[in-house]
Amino acid sequence: MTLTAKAPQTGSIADEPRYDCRNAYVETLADLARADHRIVGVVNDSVGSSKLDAFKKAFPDRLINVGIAEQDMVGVAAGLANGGRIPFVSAASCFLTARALEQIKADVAYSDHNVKLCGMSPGVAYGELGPTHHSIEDLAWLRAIDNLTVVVPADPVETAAAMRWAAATEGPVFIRVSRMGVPVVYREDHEFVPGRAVTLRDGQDVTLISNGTVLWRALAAAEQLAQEGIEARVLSMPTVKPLDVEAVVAAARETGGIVTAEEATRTGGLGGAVAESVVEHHPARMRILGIPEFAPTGSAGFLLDRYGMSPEGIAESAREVLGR
Amino acid sequence: MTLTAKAPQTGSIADEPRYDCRNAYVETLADLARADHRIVGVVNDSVGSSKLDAFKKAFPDRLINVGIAEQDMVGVAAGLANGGRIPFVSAASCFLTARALEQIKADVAYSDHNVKLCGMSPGVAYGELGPTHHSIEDLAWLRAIDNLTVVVPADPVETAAAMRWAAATEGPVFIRVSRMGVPVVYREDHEFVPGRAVTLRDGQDVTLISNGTVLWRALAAAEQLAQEGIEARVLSMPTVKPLDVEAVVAAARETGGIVTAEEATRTGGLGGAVAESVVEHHPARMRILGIPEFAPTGSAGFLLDRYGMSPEGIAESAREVLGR
Amino acid sequence: MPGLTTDEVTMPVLGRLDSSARREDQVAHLAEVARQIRIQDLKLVHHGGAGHIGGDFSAIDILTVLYGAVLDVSPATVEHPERDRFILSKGHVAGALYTTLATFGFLPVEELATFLQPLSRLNGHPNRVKVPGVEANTGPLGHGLPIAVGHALSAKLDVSRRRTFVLTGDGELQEGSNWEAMMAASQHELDSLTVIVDRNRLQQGATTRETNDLDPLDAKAAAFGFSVVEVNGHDHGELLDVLSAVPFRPGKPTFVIAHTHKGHPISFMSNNVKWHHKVPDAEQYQQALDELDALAPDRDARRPA
Amino acid sequence: MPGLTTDEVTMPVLGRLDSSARREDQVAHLAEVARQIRIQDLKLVHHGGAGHIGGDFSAIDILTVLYGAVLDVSPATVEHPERDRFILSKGHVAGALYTTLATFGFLPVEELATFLQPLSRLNGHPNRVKVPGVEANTGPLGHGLPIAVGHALSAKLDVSRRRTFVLTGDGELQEGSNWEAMMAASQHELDSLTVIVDRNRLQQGATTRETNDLDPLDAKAAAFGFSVVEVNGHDHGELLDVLSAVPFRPGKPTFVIAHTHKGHPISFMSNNVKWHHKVPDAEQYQQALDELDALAPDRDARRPA
Ligand SMILES: Cc1ncc(C[n+]2csc(CCOP(=O)(O)OP(=O)(O)O)c2C)c(N)n1
Ligand SMILES: Cc1ncc(C[n+]2csc(CCOP(=O)(O)OP(=O)(O)O)c2C)c(N)n1
Ligand SMILES: [Mg+2]
Ligand SMILES: [Mg+2]
Repeated sequence: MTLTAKAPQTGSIADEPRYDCRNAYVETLADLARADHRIVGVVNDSVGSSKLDAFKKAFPDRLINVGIAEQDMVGVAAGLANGGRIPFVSAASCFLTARALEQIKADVAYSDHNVKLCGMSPGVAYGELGPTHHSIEDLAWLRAIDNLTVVVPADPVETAAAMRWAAATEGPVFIRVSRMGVPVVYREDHEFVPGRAVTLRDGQDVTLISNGTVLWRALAAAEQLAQEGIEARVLSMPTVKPLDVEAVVAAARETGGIVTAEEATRTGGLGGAVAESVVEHHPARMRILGIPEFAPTGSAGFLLDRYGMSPEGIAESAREVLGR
Repeated sequence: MTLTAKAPQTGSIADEPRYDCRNAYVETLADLARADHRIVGVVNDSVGSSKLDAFKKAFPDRLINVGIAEQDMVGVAAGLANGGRIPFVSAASCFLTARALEQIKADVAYSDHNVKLCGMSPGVAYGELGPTHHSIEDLAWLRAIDNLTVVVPADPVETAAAMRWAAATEGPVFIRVSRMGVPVVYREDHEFVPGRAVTLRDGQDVTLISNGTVLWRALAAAEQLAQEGIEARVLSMPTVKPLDVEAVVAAARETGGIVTAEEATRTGGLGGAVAESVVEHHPARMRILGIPEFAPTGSAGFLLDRYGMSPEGIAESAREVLGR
Repeated sequence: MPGLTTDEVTMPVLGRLDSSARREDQVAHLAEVARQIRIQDLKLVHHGGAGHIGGDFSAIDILTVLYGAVLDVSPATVEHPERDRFILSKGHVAGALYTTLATFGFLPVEELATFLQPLSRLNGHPNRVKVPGVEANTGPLGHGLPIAVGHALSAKLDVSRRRTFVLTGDGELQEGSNWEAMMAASQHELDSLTVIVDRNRLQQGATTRETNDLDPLDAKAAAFGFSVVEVNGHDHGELLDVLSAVPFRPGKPTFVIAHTHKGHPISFMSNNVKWHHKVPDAEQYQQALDELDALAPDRDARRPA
Repeated sequence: MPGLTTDEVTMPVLGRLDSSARREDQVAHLAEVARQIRIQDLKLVHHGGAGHIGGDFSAIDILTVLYGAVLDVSPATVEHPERDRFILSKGHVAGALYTTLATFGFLPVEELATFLQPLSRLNGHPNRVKVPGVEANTGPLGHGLPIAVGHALSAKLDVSRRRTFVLTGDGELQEGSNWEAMMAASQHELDSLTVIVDRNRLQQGATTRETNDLDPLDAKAAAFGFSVVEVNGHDHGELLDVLSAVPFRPGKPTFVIAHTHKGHPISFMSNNVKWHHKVPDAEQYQQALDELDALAPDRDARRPA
């Protein structure tokens, strides 16, 4: 069950070295591009912010920069897919999703074009740049769109695995590519299975469900809870859509409650998806953690902590759900 | 409690005459404009589809048509608000919300400009015109945005009341204006209170929560259930954000389960909002009804029926939730 | 919505003339095909109880010339990677597109009877997943041109000679997404791309002049790096000559301003903004049919009364 | 992020000269104010550990002339309905705007020390709800011009003489929303609107020419119905003359192409795309300070070492 979870070298996941998932992203994109001439990148003046300078050098024709024009960027990607290419759109998640939402709906999802939308530096990664640059709404926005798989990898291993799966699979996919440093959670040979939760830690007392940059914080919270004798199950839920309803229902049935934690709004995202499953299949007590507002000035880490997503904060929510 | 619900003249709400809420919309807008010179309309070539021809005649300078340009439309509205005007943006909900989402987020909600966004012909009102013109995602999209009140009136009375409230209240508001015919649900003197559910029918067995064009269908479902001895509480929930959590929690506690039904996606909208409240405050069994996919060709009524939102379908979901 | 009965689908599958045909025969053939498409489209809208007949009739001559003589695509090659692409950006004229596709054999003509009917694959806007020959699910304005640019880029990457044509409304050009795409098209020197503007000077509720004037449209397109040509969008000969001759400047995408009338050539519809999405009643339907009948090239070819 | 200590905020509140001042005094004053703003902004970015110094320095002369001599707005009238509006569409140069606002008394100068600090109201993009003098929460590119059009429309409805100025980046003009707004501005004959383009020919990752060329920008703006003027965007006299003289054509909005250099006038930053959002290290910081110091009008005015 926890086969592909990596054992922390340091004792605690919180002390492991941190990685920017954009590096795994660009390395994997280059690997994919070398193996398959159909792979192209599409950017909105975001070569640097997507760390694609080396890719551009290696494949100068295959990195299409449409300029600062997100609607065009997504439409162009749809047209490239129509021409047989597999475009990986790489742009700041806030602009990709907010500015091109109708193109994502109509040109990609409804048109069923084989486009991979990669939301770089999502959530509150841009920290002090403020709410215009925070992409906390993207999960709620995209989850509402039919025929679009929504993936939120938690570490470099999962980012690369999700990209390889997306490249090999026909159809619209959105992948969030984190910028904020995260420790490695998965073993190197981890394979991404869409729509499948991964049990990173088993437990019967309470379940923590998370993904993206918050997953390791949930694992660290579970470590803390274990010291108090609370055995928390930790579910990694990289696919927000379609959701692994079975894993959620099992958690609702087998443990005393569920805490979700994500670098996104408290409504409509992972927490919302889990809540919708729970009430329809096995009502259970929940706490939904996320960013509840246009955040004040602060770094990504500062903001996650502020909104109860430090390991301590998540542990506290778990205790609350258990009524302790 | 049911003070402002209108008693059907025909015996059943399903047999009452039907009204296009756009008519109440334009009459109210004209009334507001006559009383307050700050009120202006802003449209995207949508004078006719918003039924604003008479308004345009009466107030030629105060109906600003920016052309087919939704991003500009919402930005212009923000600028008008900055200049002291109270703009009512009137455009097909699908284009207003999908095409101008970042403007809604940044220029209206985050900038706290006093703009009233009116999504005309929302949900599946455009029926046979297909998913590009369906606006089923709008509630999930807008609910994720901070500092934006989201209102889904159920009939002409509530549409007018919500508009009067919005005009009198500083701050960003989104109002859905239905096109599909609906019977009158409220008494003429009904006053809109934001964030407040209205109990249209009391009952202890099960709760039906709905709004917009589906509310009368929920009422009709309750009539049918009553004949089987199931007393359904019917909550009208015009404000999807902020949600009346208290009313939801009372329903979860006092009745055997909740069915939500809306002319919107099954994820992230009213149903999602109710589910999120329920799991955090009082877990209860639910059924969430909505439009689960890019719908096939069909009229609005055909599609609502198809997805279980005929009175019979809603009644059936209520029985399911009760395990009957 | 009553719907069309199958025996009201009277249109013959006219197909394309051989490319060796003399120009005058070609032009005459295209004119007759366009007339037949209008007759059929009129029926679709009348019986379907919805549609955008003004914009349909504005665009039908352009669609006819494209599918009848310009595009390198046929029912047999509709999935061929090297086919020319046509993207109907003004997706609200789906009725005109479906009728054109049926005329040239991409769709069973009988299926036109299902236009707008429950569960039909022919809804009010085209769907590439369901309808052969459709390249993108349009309907929201301002989407086709970026998609077309993407396709033209793919052709360039493939060092392919396949071409991309996109038809936009004129009101539609008020959408900024088009200008983003035009900038990119000229930046990338996409001379395999031809943008055709259905310049009928009307949009949904008023003239373009009253709403958001596009003029000088030629200067705008030229400043955005396109080679600009103007044609009479109802003249099959002019359209044939121009659309067969693109690109006019190597390294530059082409912008064809096709001057048209909404509702052309029906007397009471032509250039009348009310006919954007009005549905002809029985009397109007008959009159329009009669007017189209009167345009038949000779008595024998007239449709049976 | 270490943050600025309050005593590093050395900038004097220089304010505006009386409007009766001779032009040469005015120009000299503006030049000195701009120099002081650059010094302060350099500190913000260096100590704040983030910011967009290239775009800041590109725009500071424009901001200085606007706030120092053109805009009819002051700390006392910052909420007055009849104030002129200035909208910073290129919101990433918030540091330059905050420093300018502080210089002219809209913000306590000491508060600049909180730039990017936790819970500060001075985040990386301006916030109208929190910061006096800010008119819109910009940051995503292509939002300012539509908002400015809306404001100019409100002035027209009010038959008011208040004016609207908006500063956009040049790369920013790749966003289609701008062209939507420009069409509307000329349709509505908004001659109280002035669009200033910071034409530094660089965007985030490359030159505009390499990315999505904007030239001929003057022809584009003219075709969209603007009256177009070009100025040296670092010449306070030229800026003063042009921005004081708008509109140039009654009934037409004005488009000012201000030719600038990103990072001007710092030798190692100027016209160097790397300095879009690079943060100067200790040595670069000192060198930049020295270069700005050397530009002081006379020895006495020099900032204390
Ligand atoms: C983004 C968007 N906004 C609004 C509409 C509604 N609409 C449908 S057709 C139309 C008018 C189009 O005018 P034009 O492009 O000139 O096409 P025509 O019918 O004249 O050929 C409008 C506003 C839409 N389909 N998409
Ligand atoms: C919609 C959007 N897309 C992308 C960005 C990221 N971004 C910030 S600044 C910038 C470059 C802007 O270039 P330009 O407009 O020329 O401004 P300059 O800094 O050169 O004055 C980009 C792409 C953004 N802020 N908004
Ligand atoms: Mg037109
Ligand atoms: Mg620039």
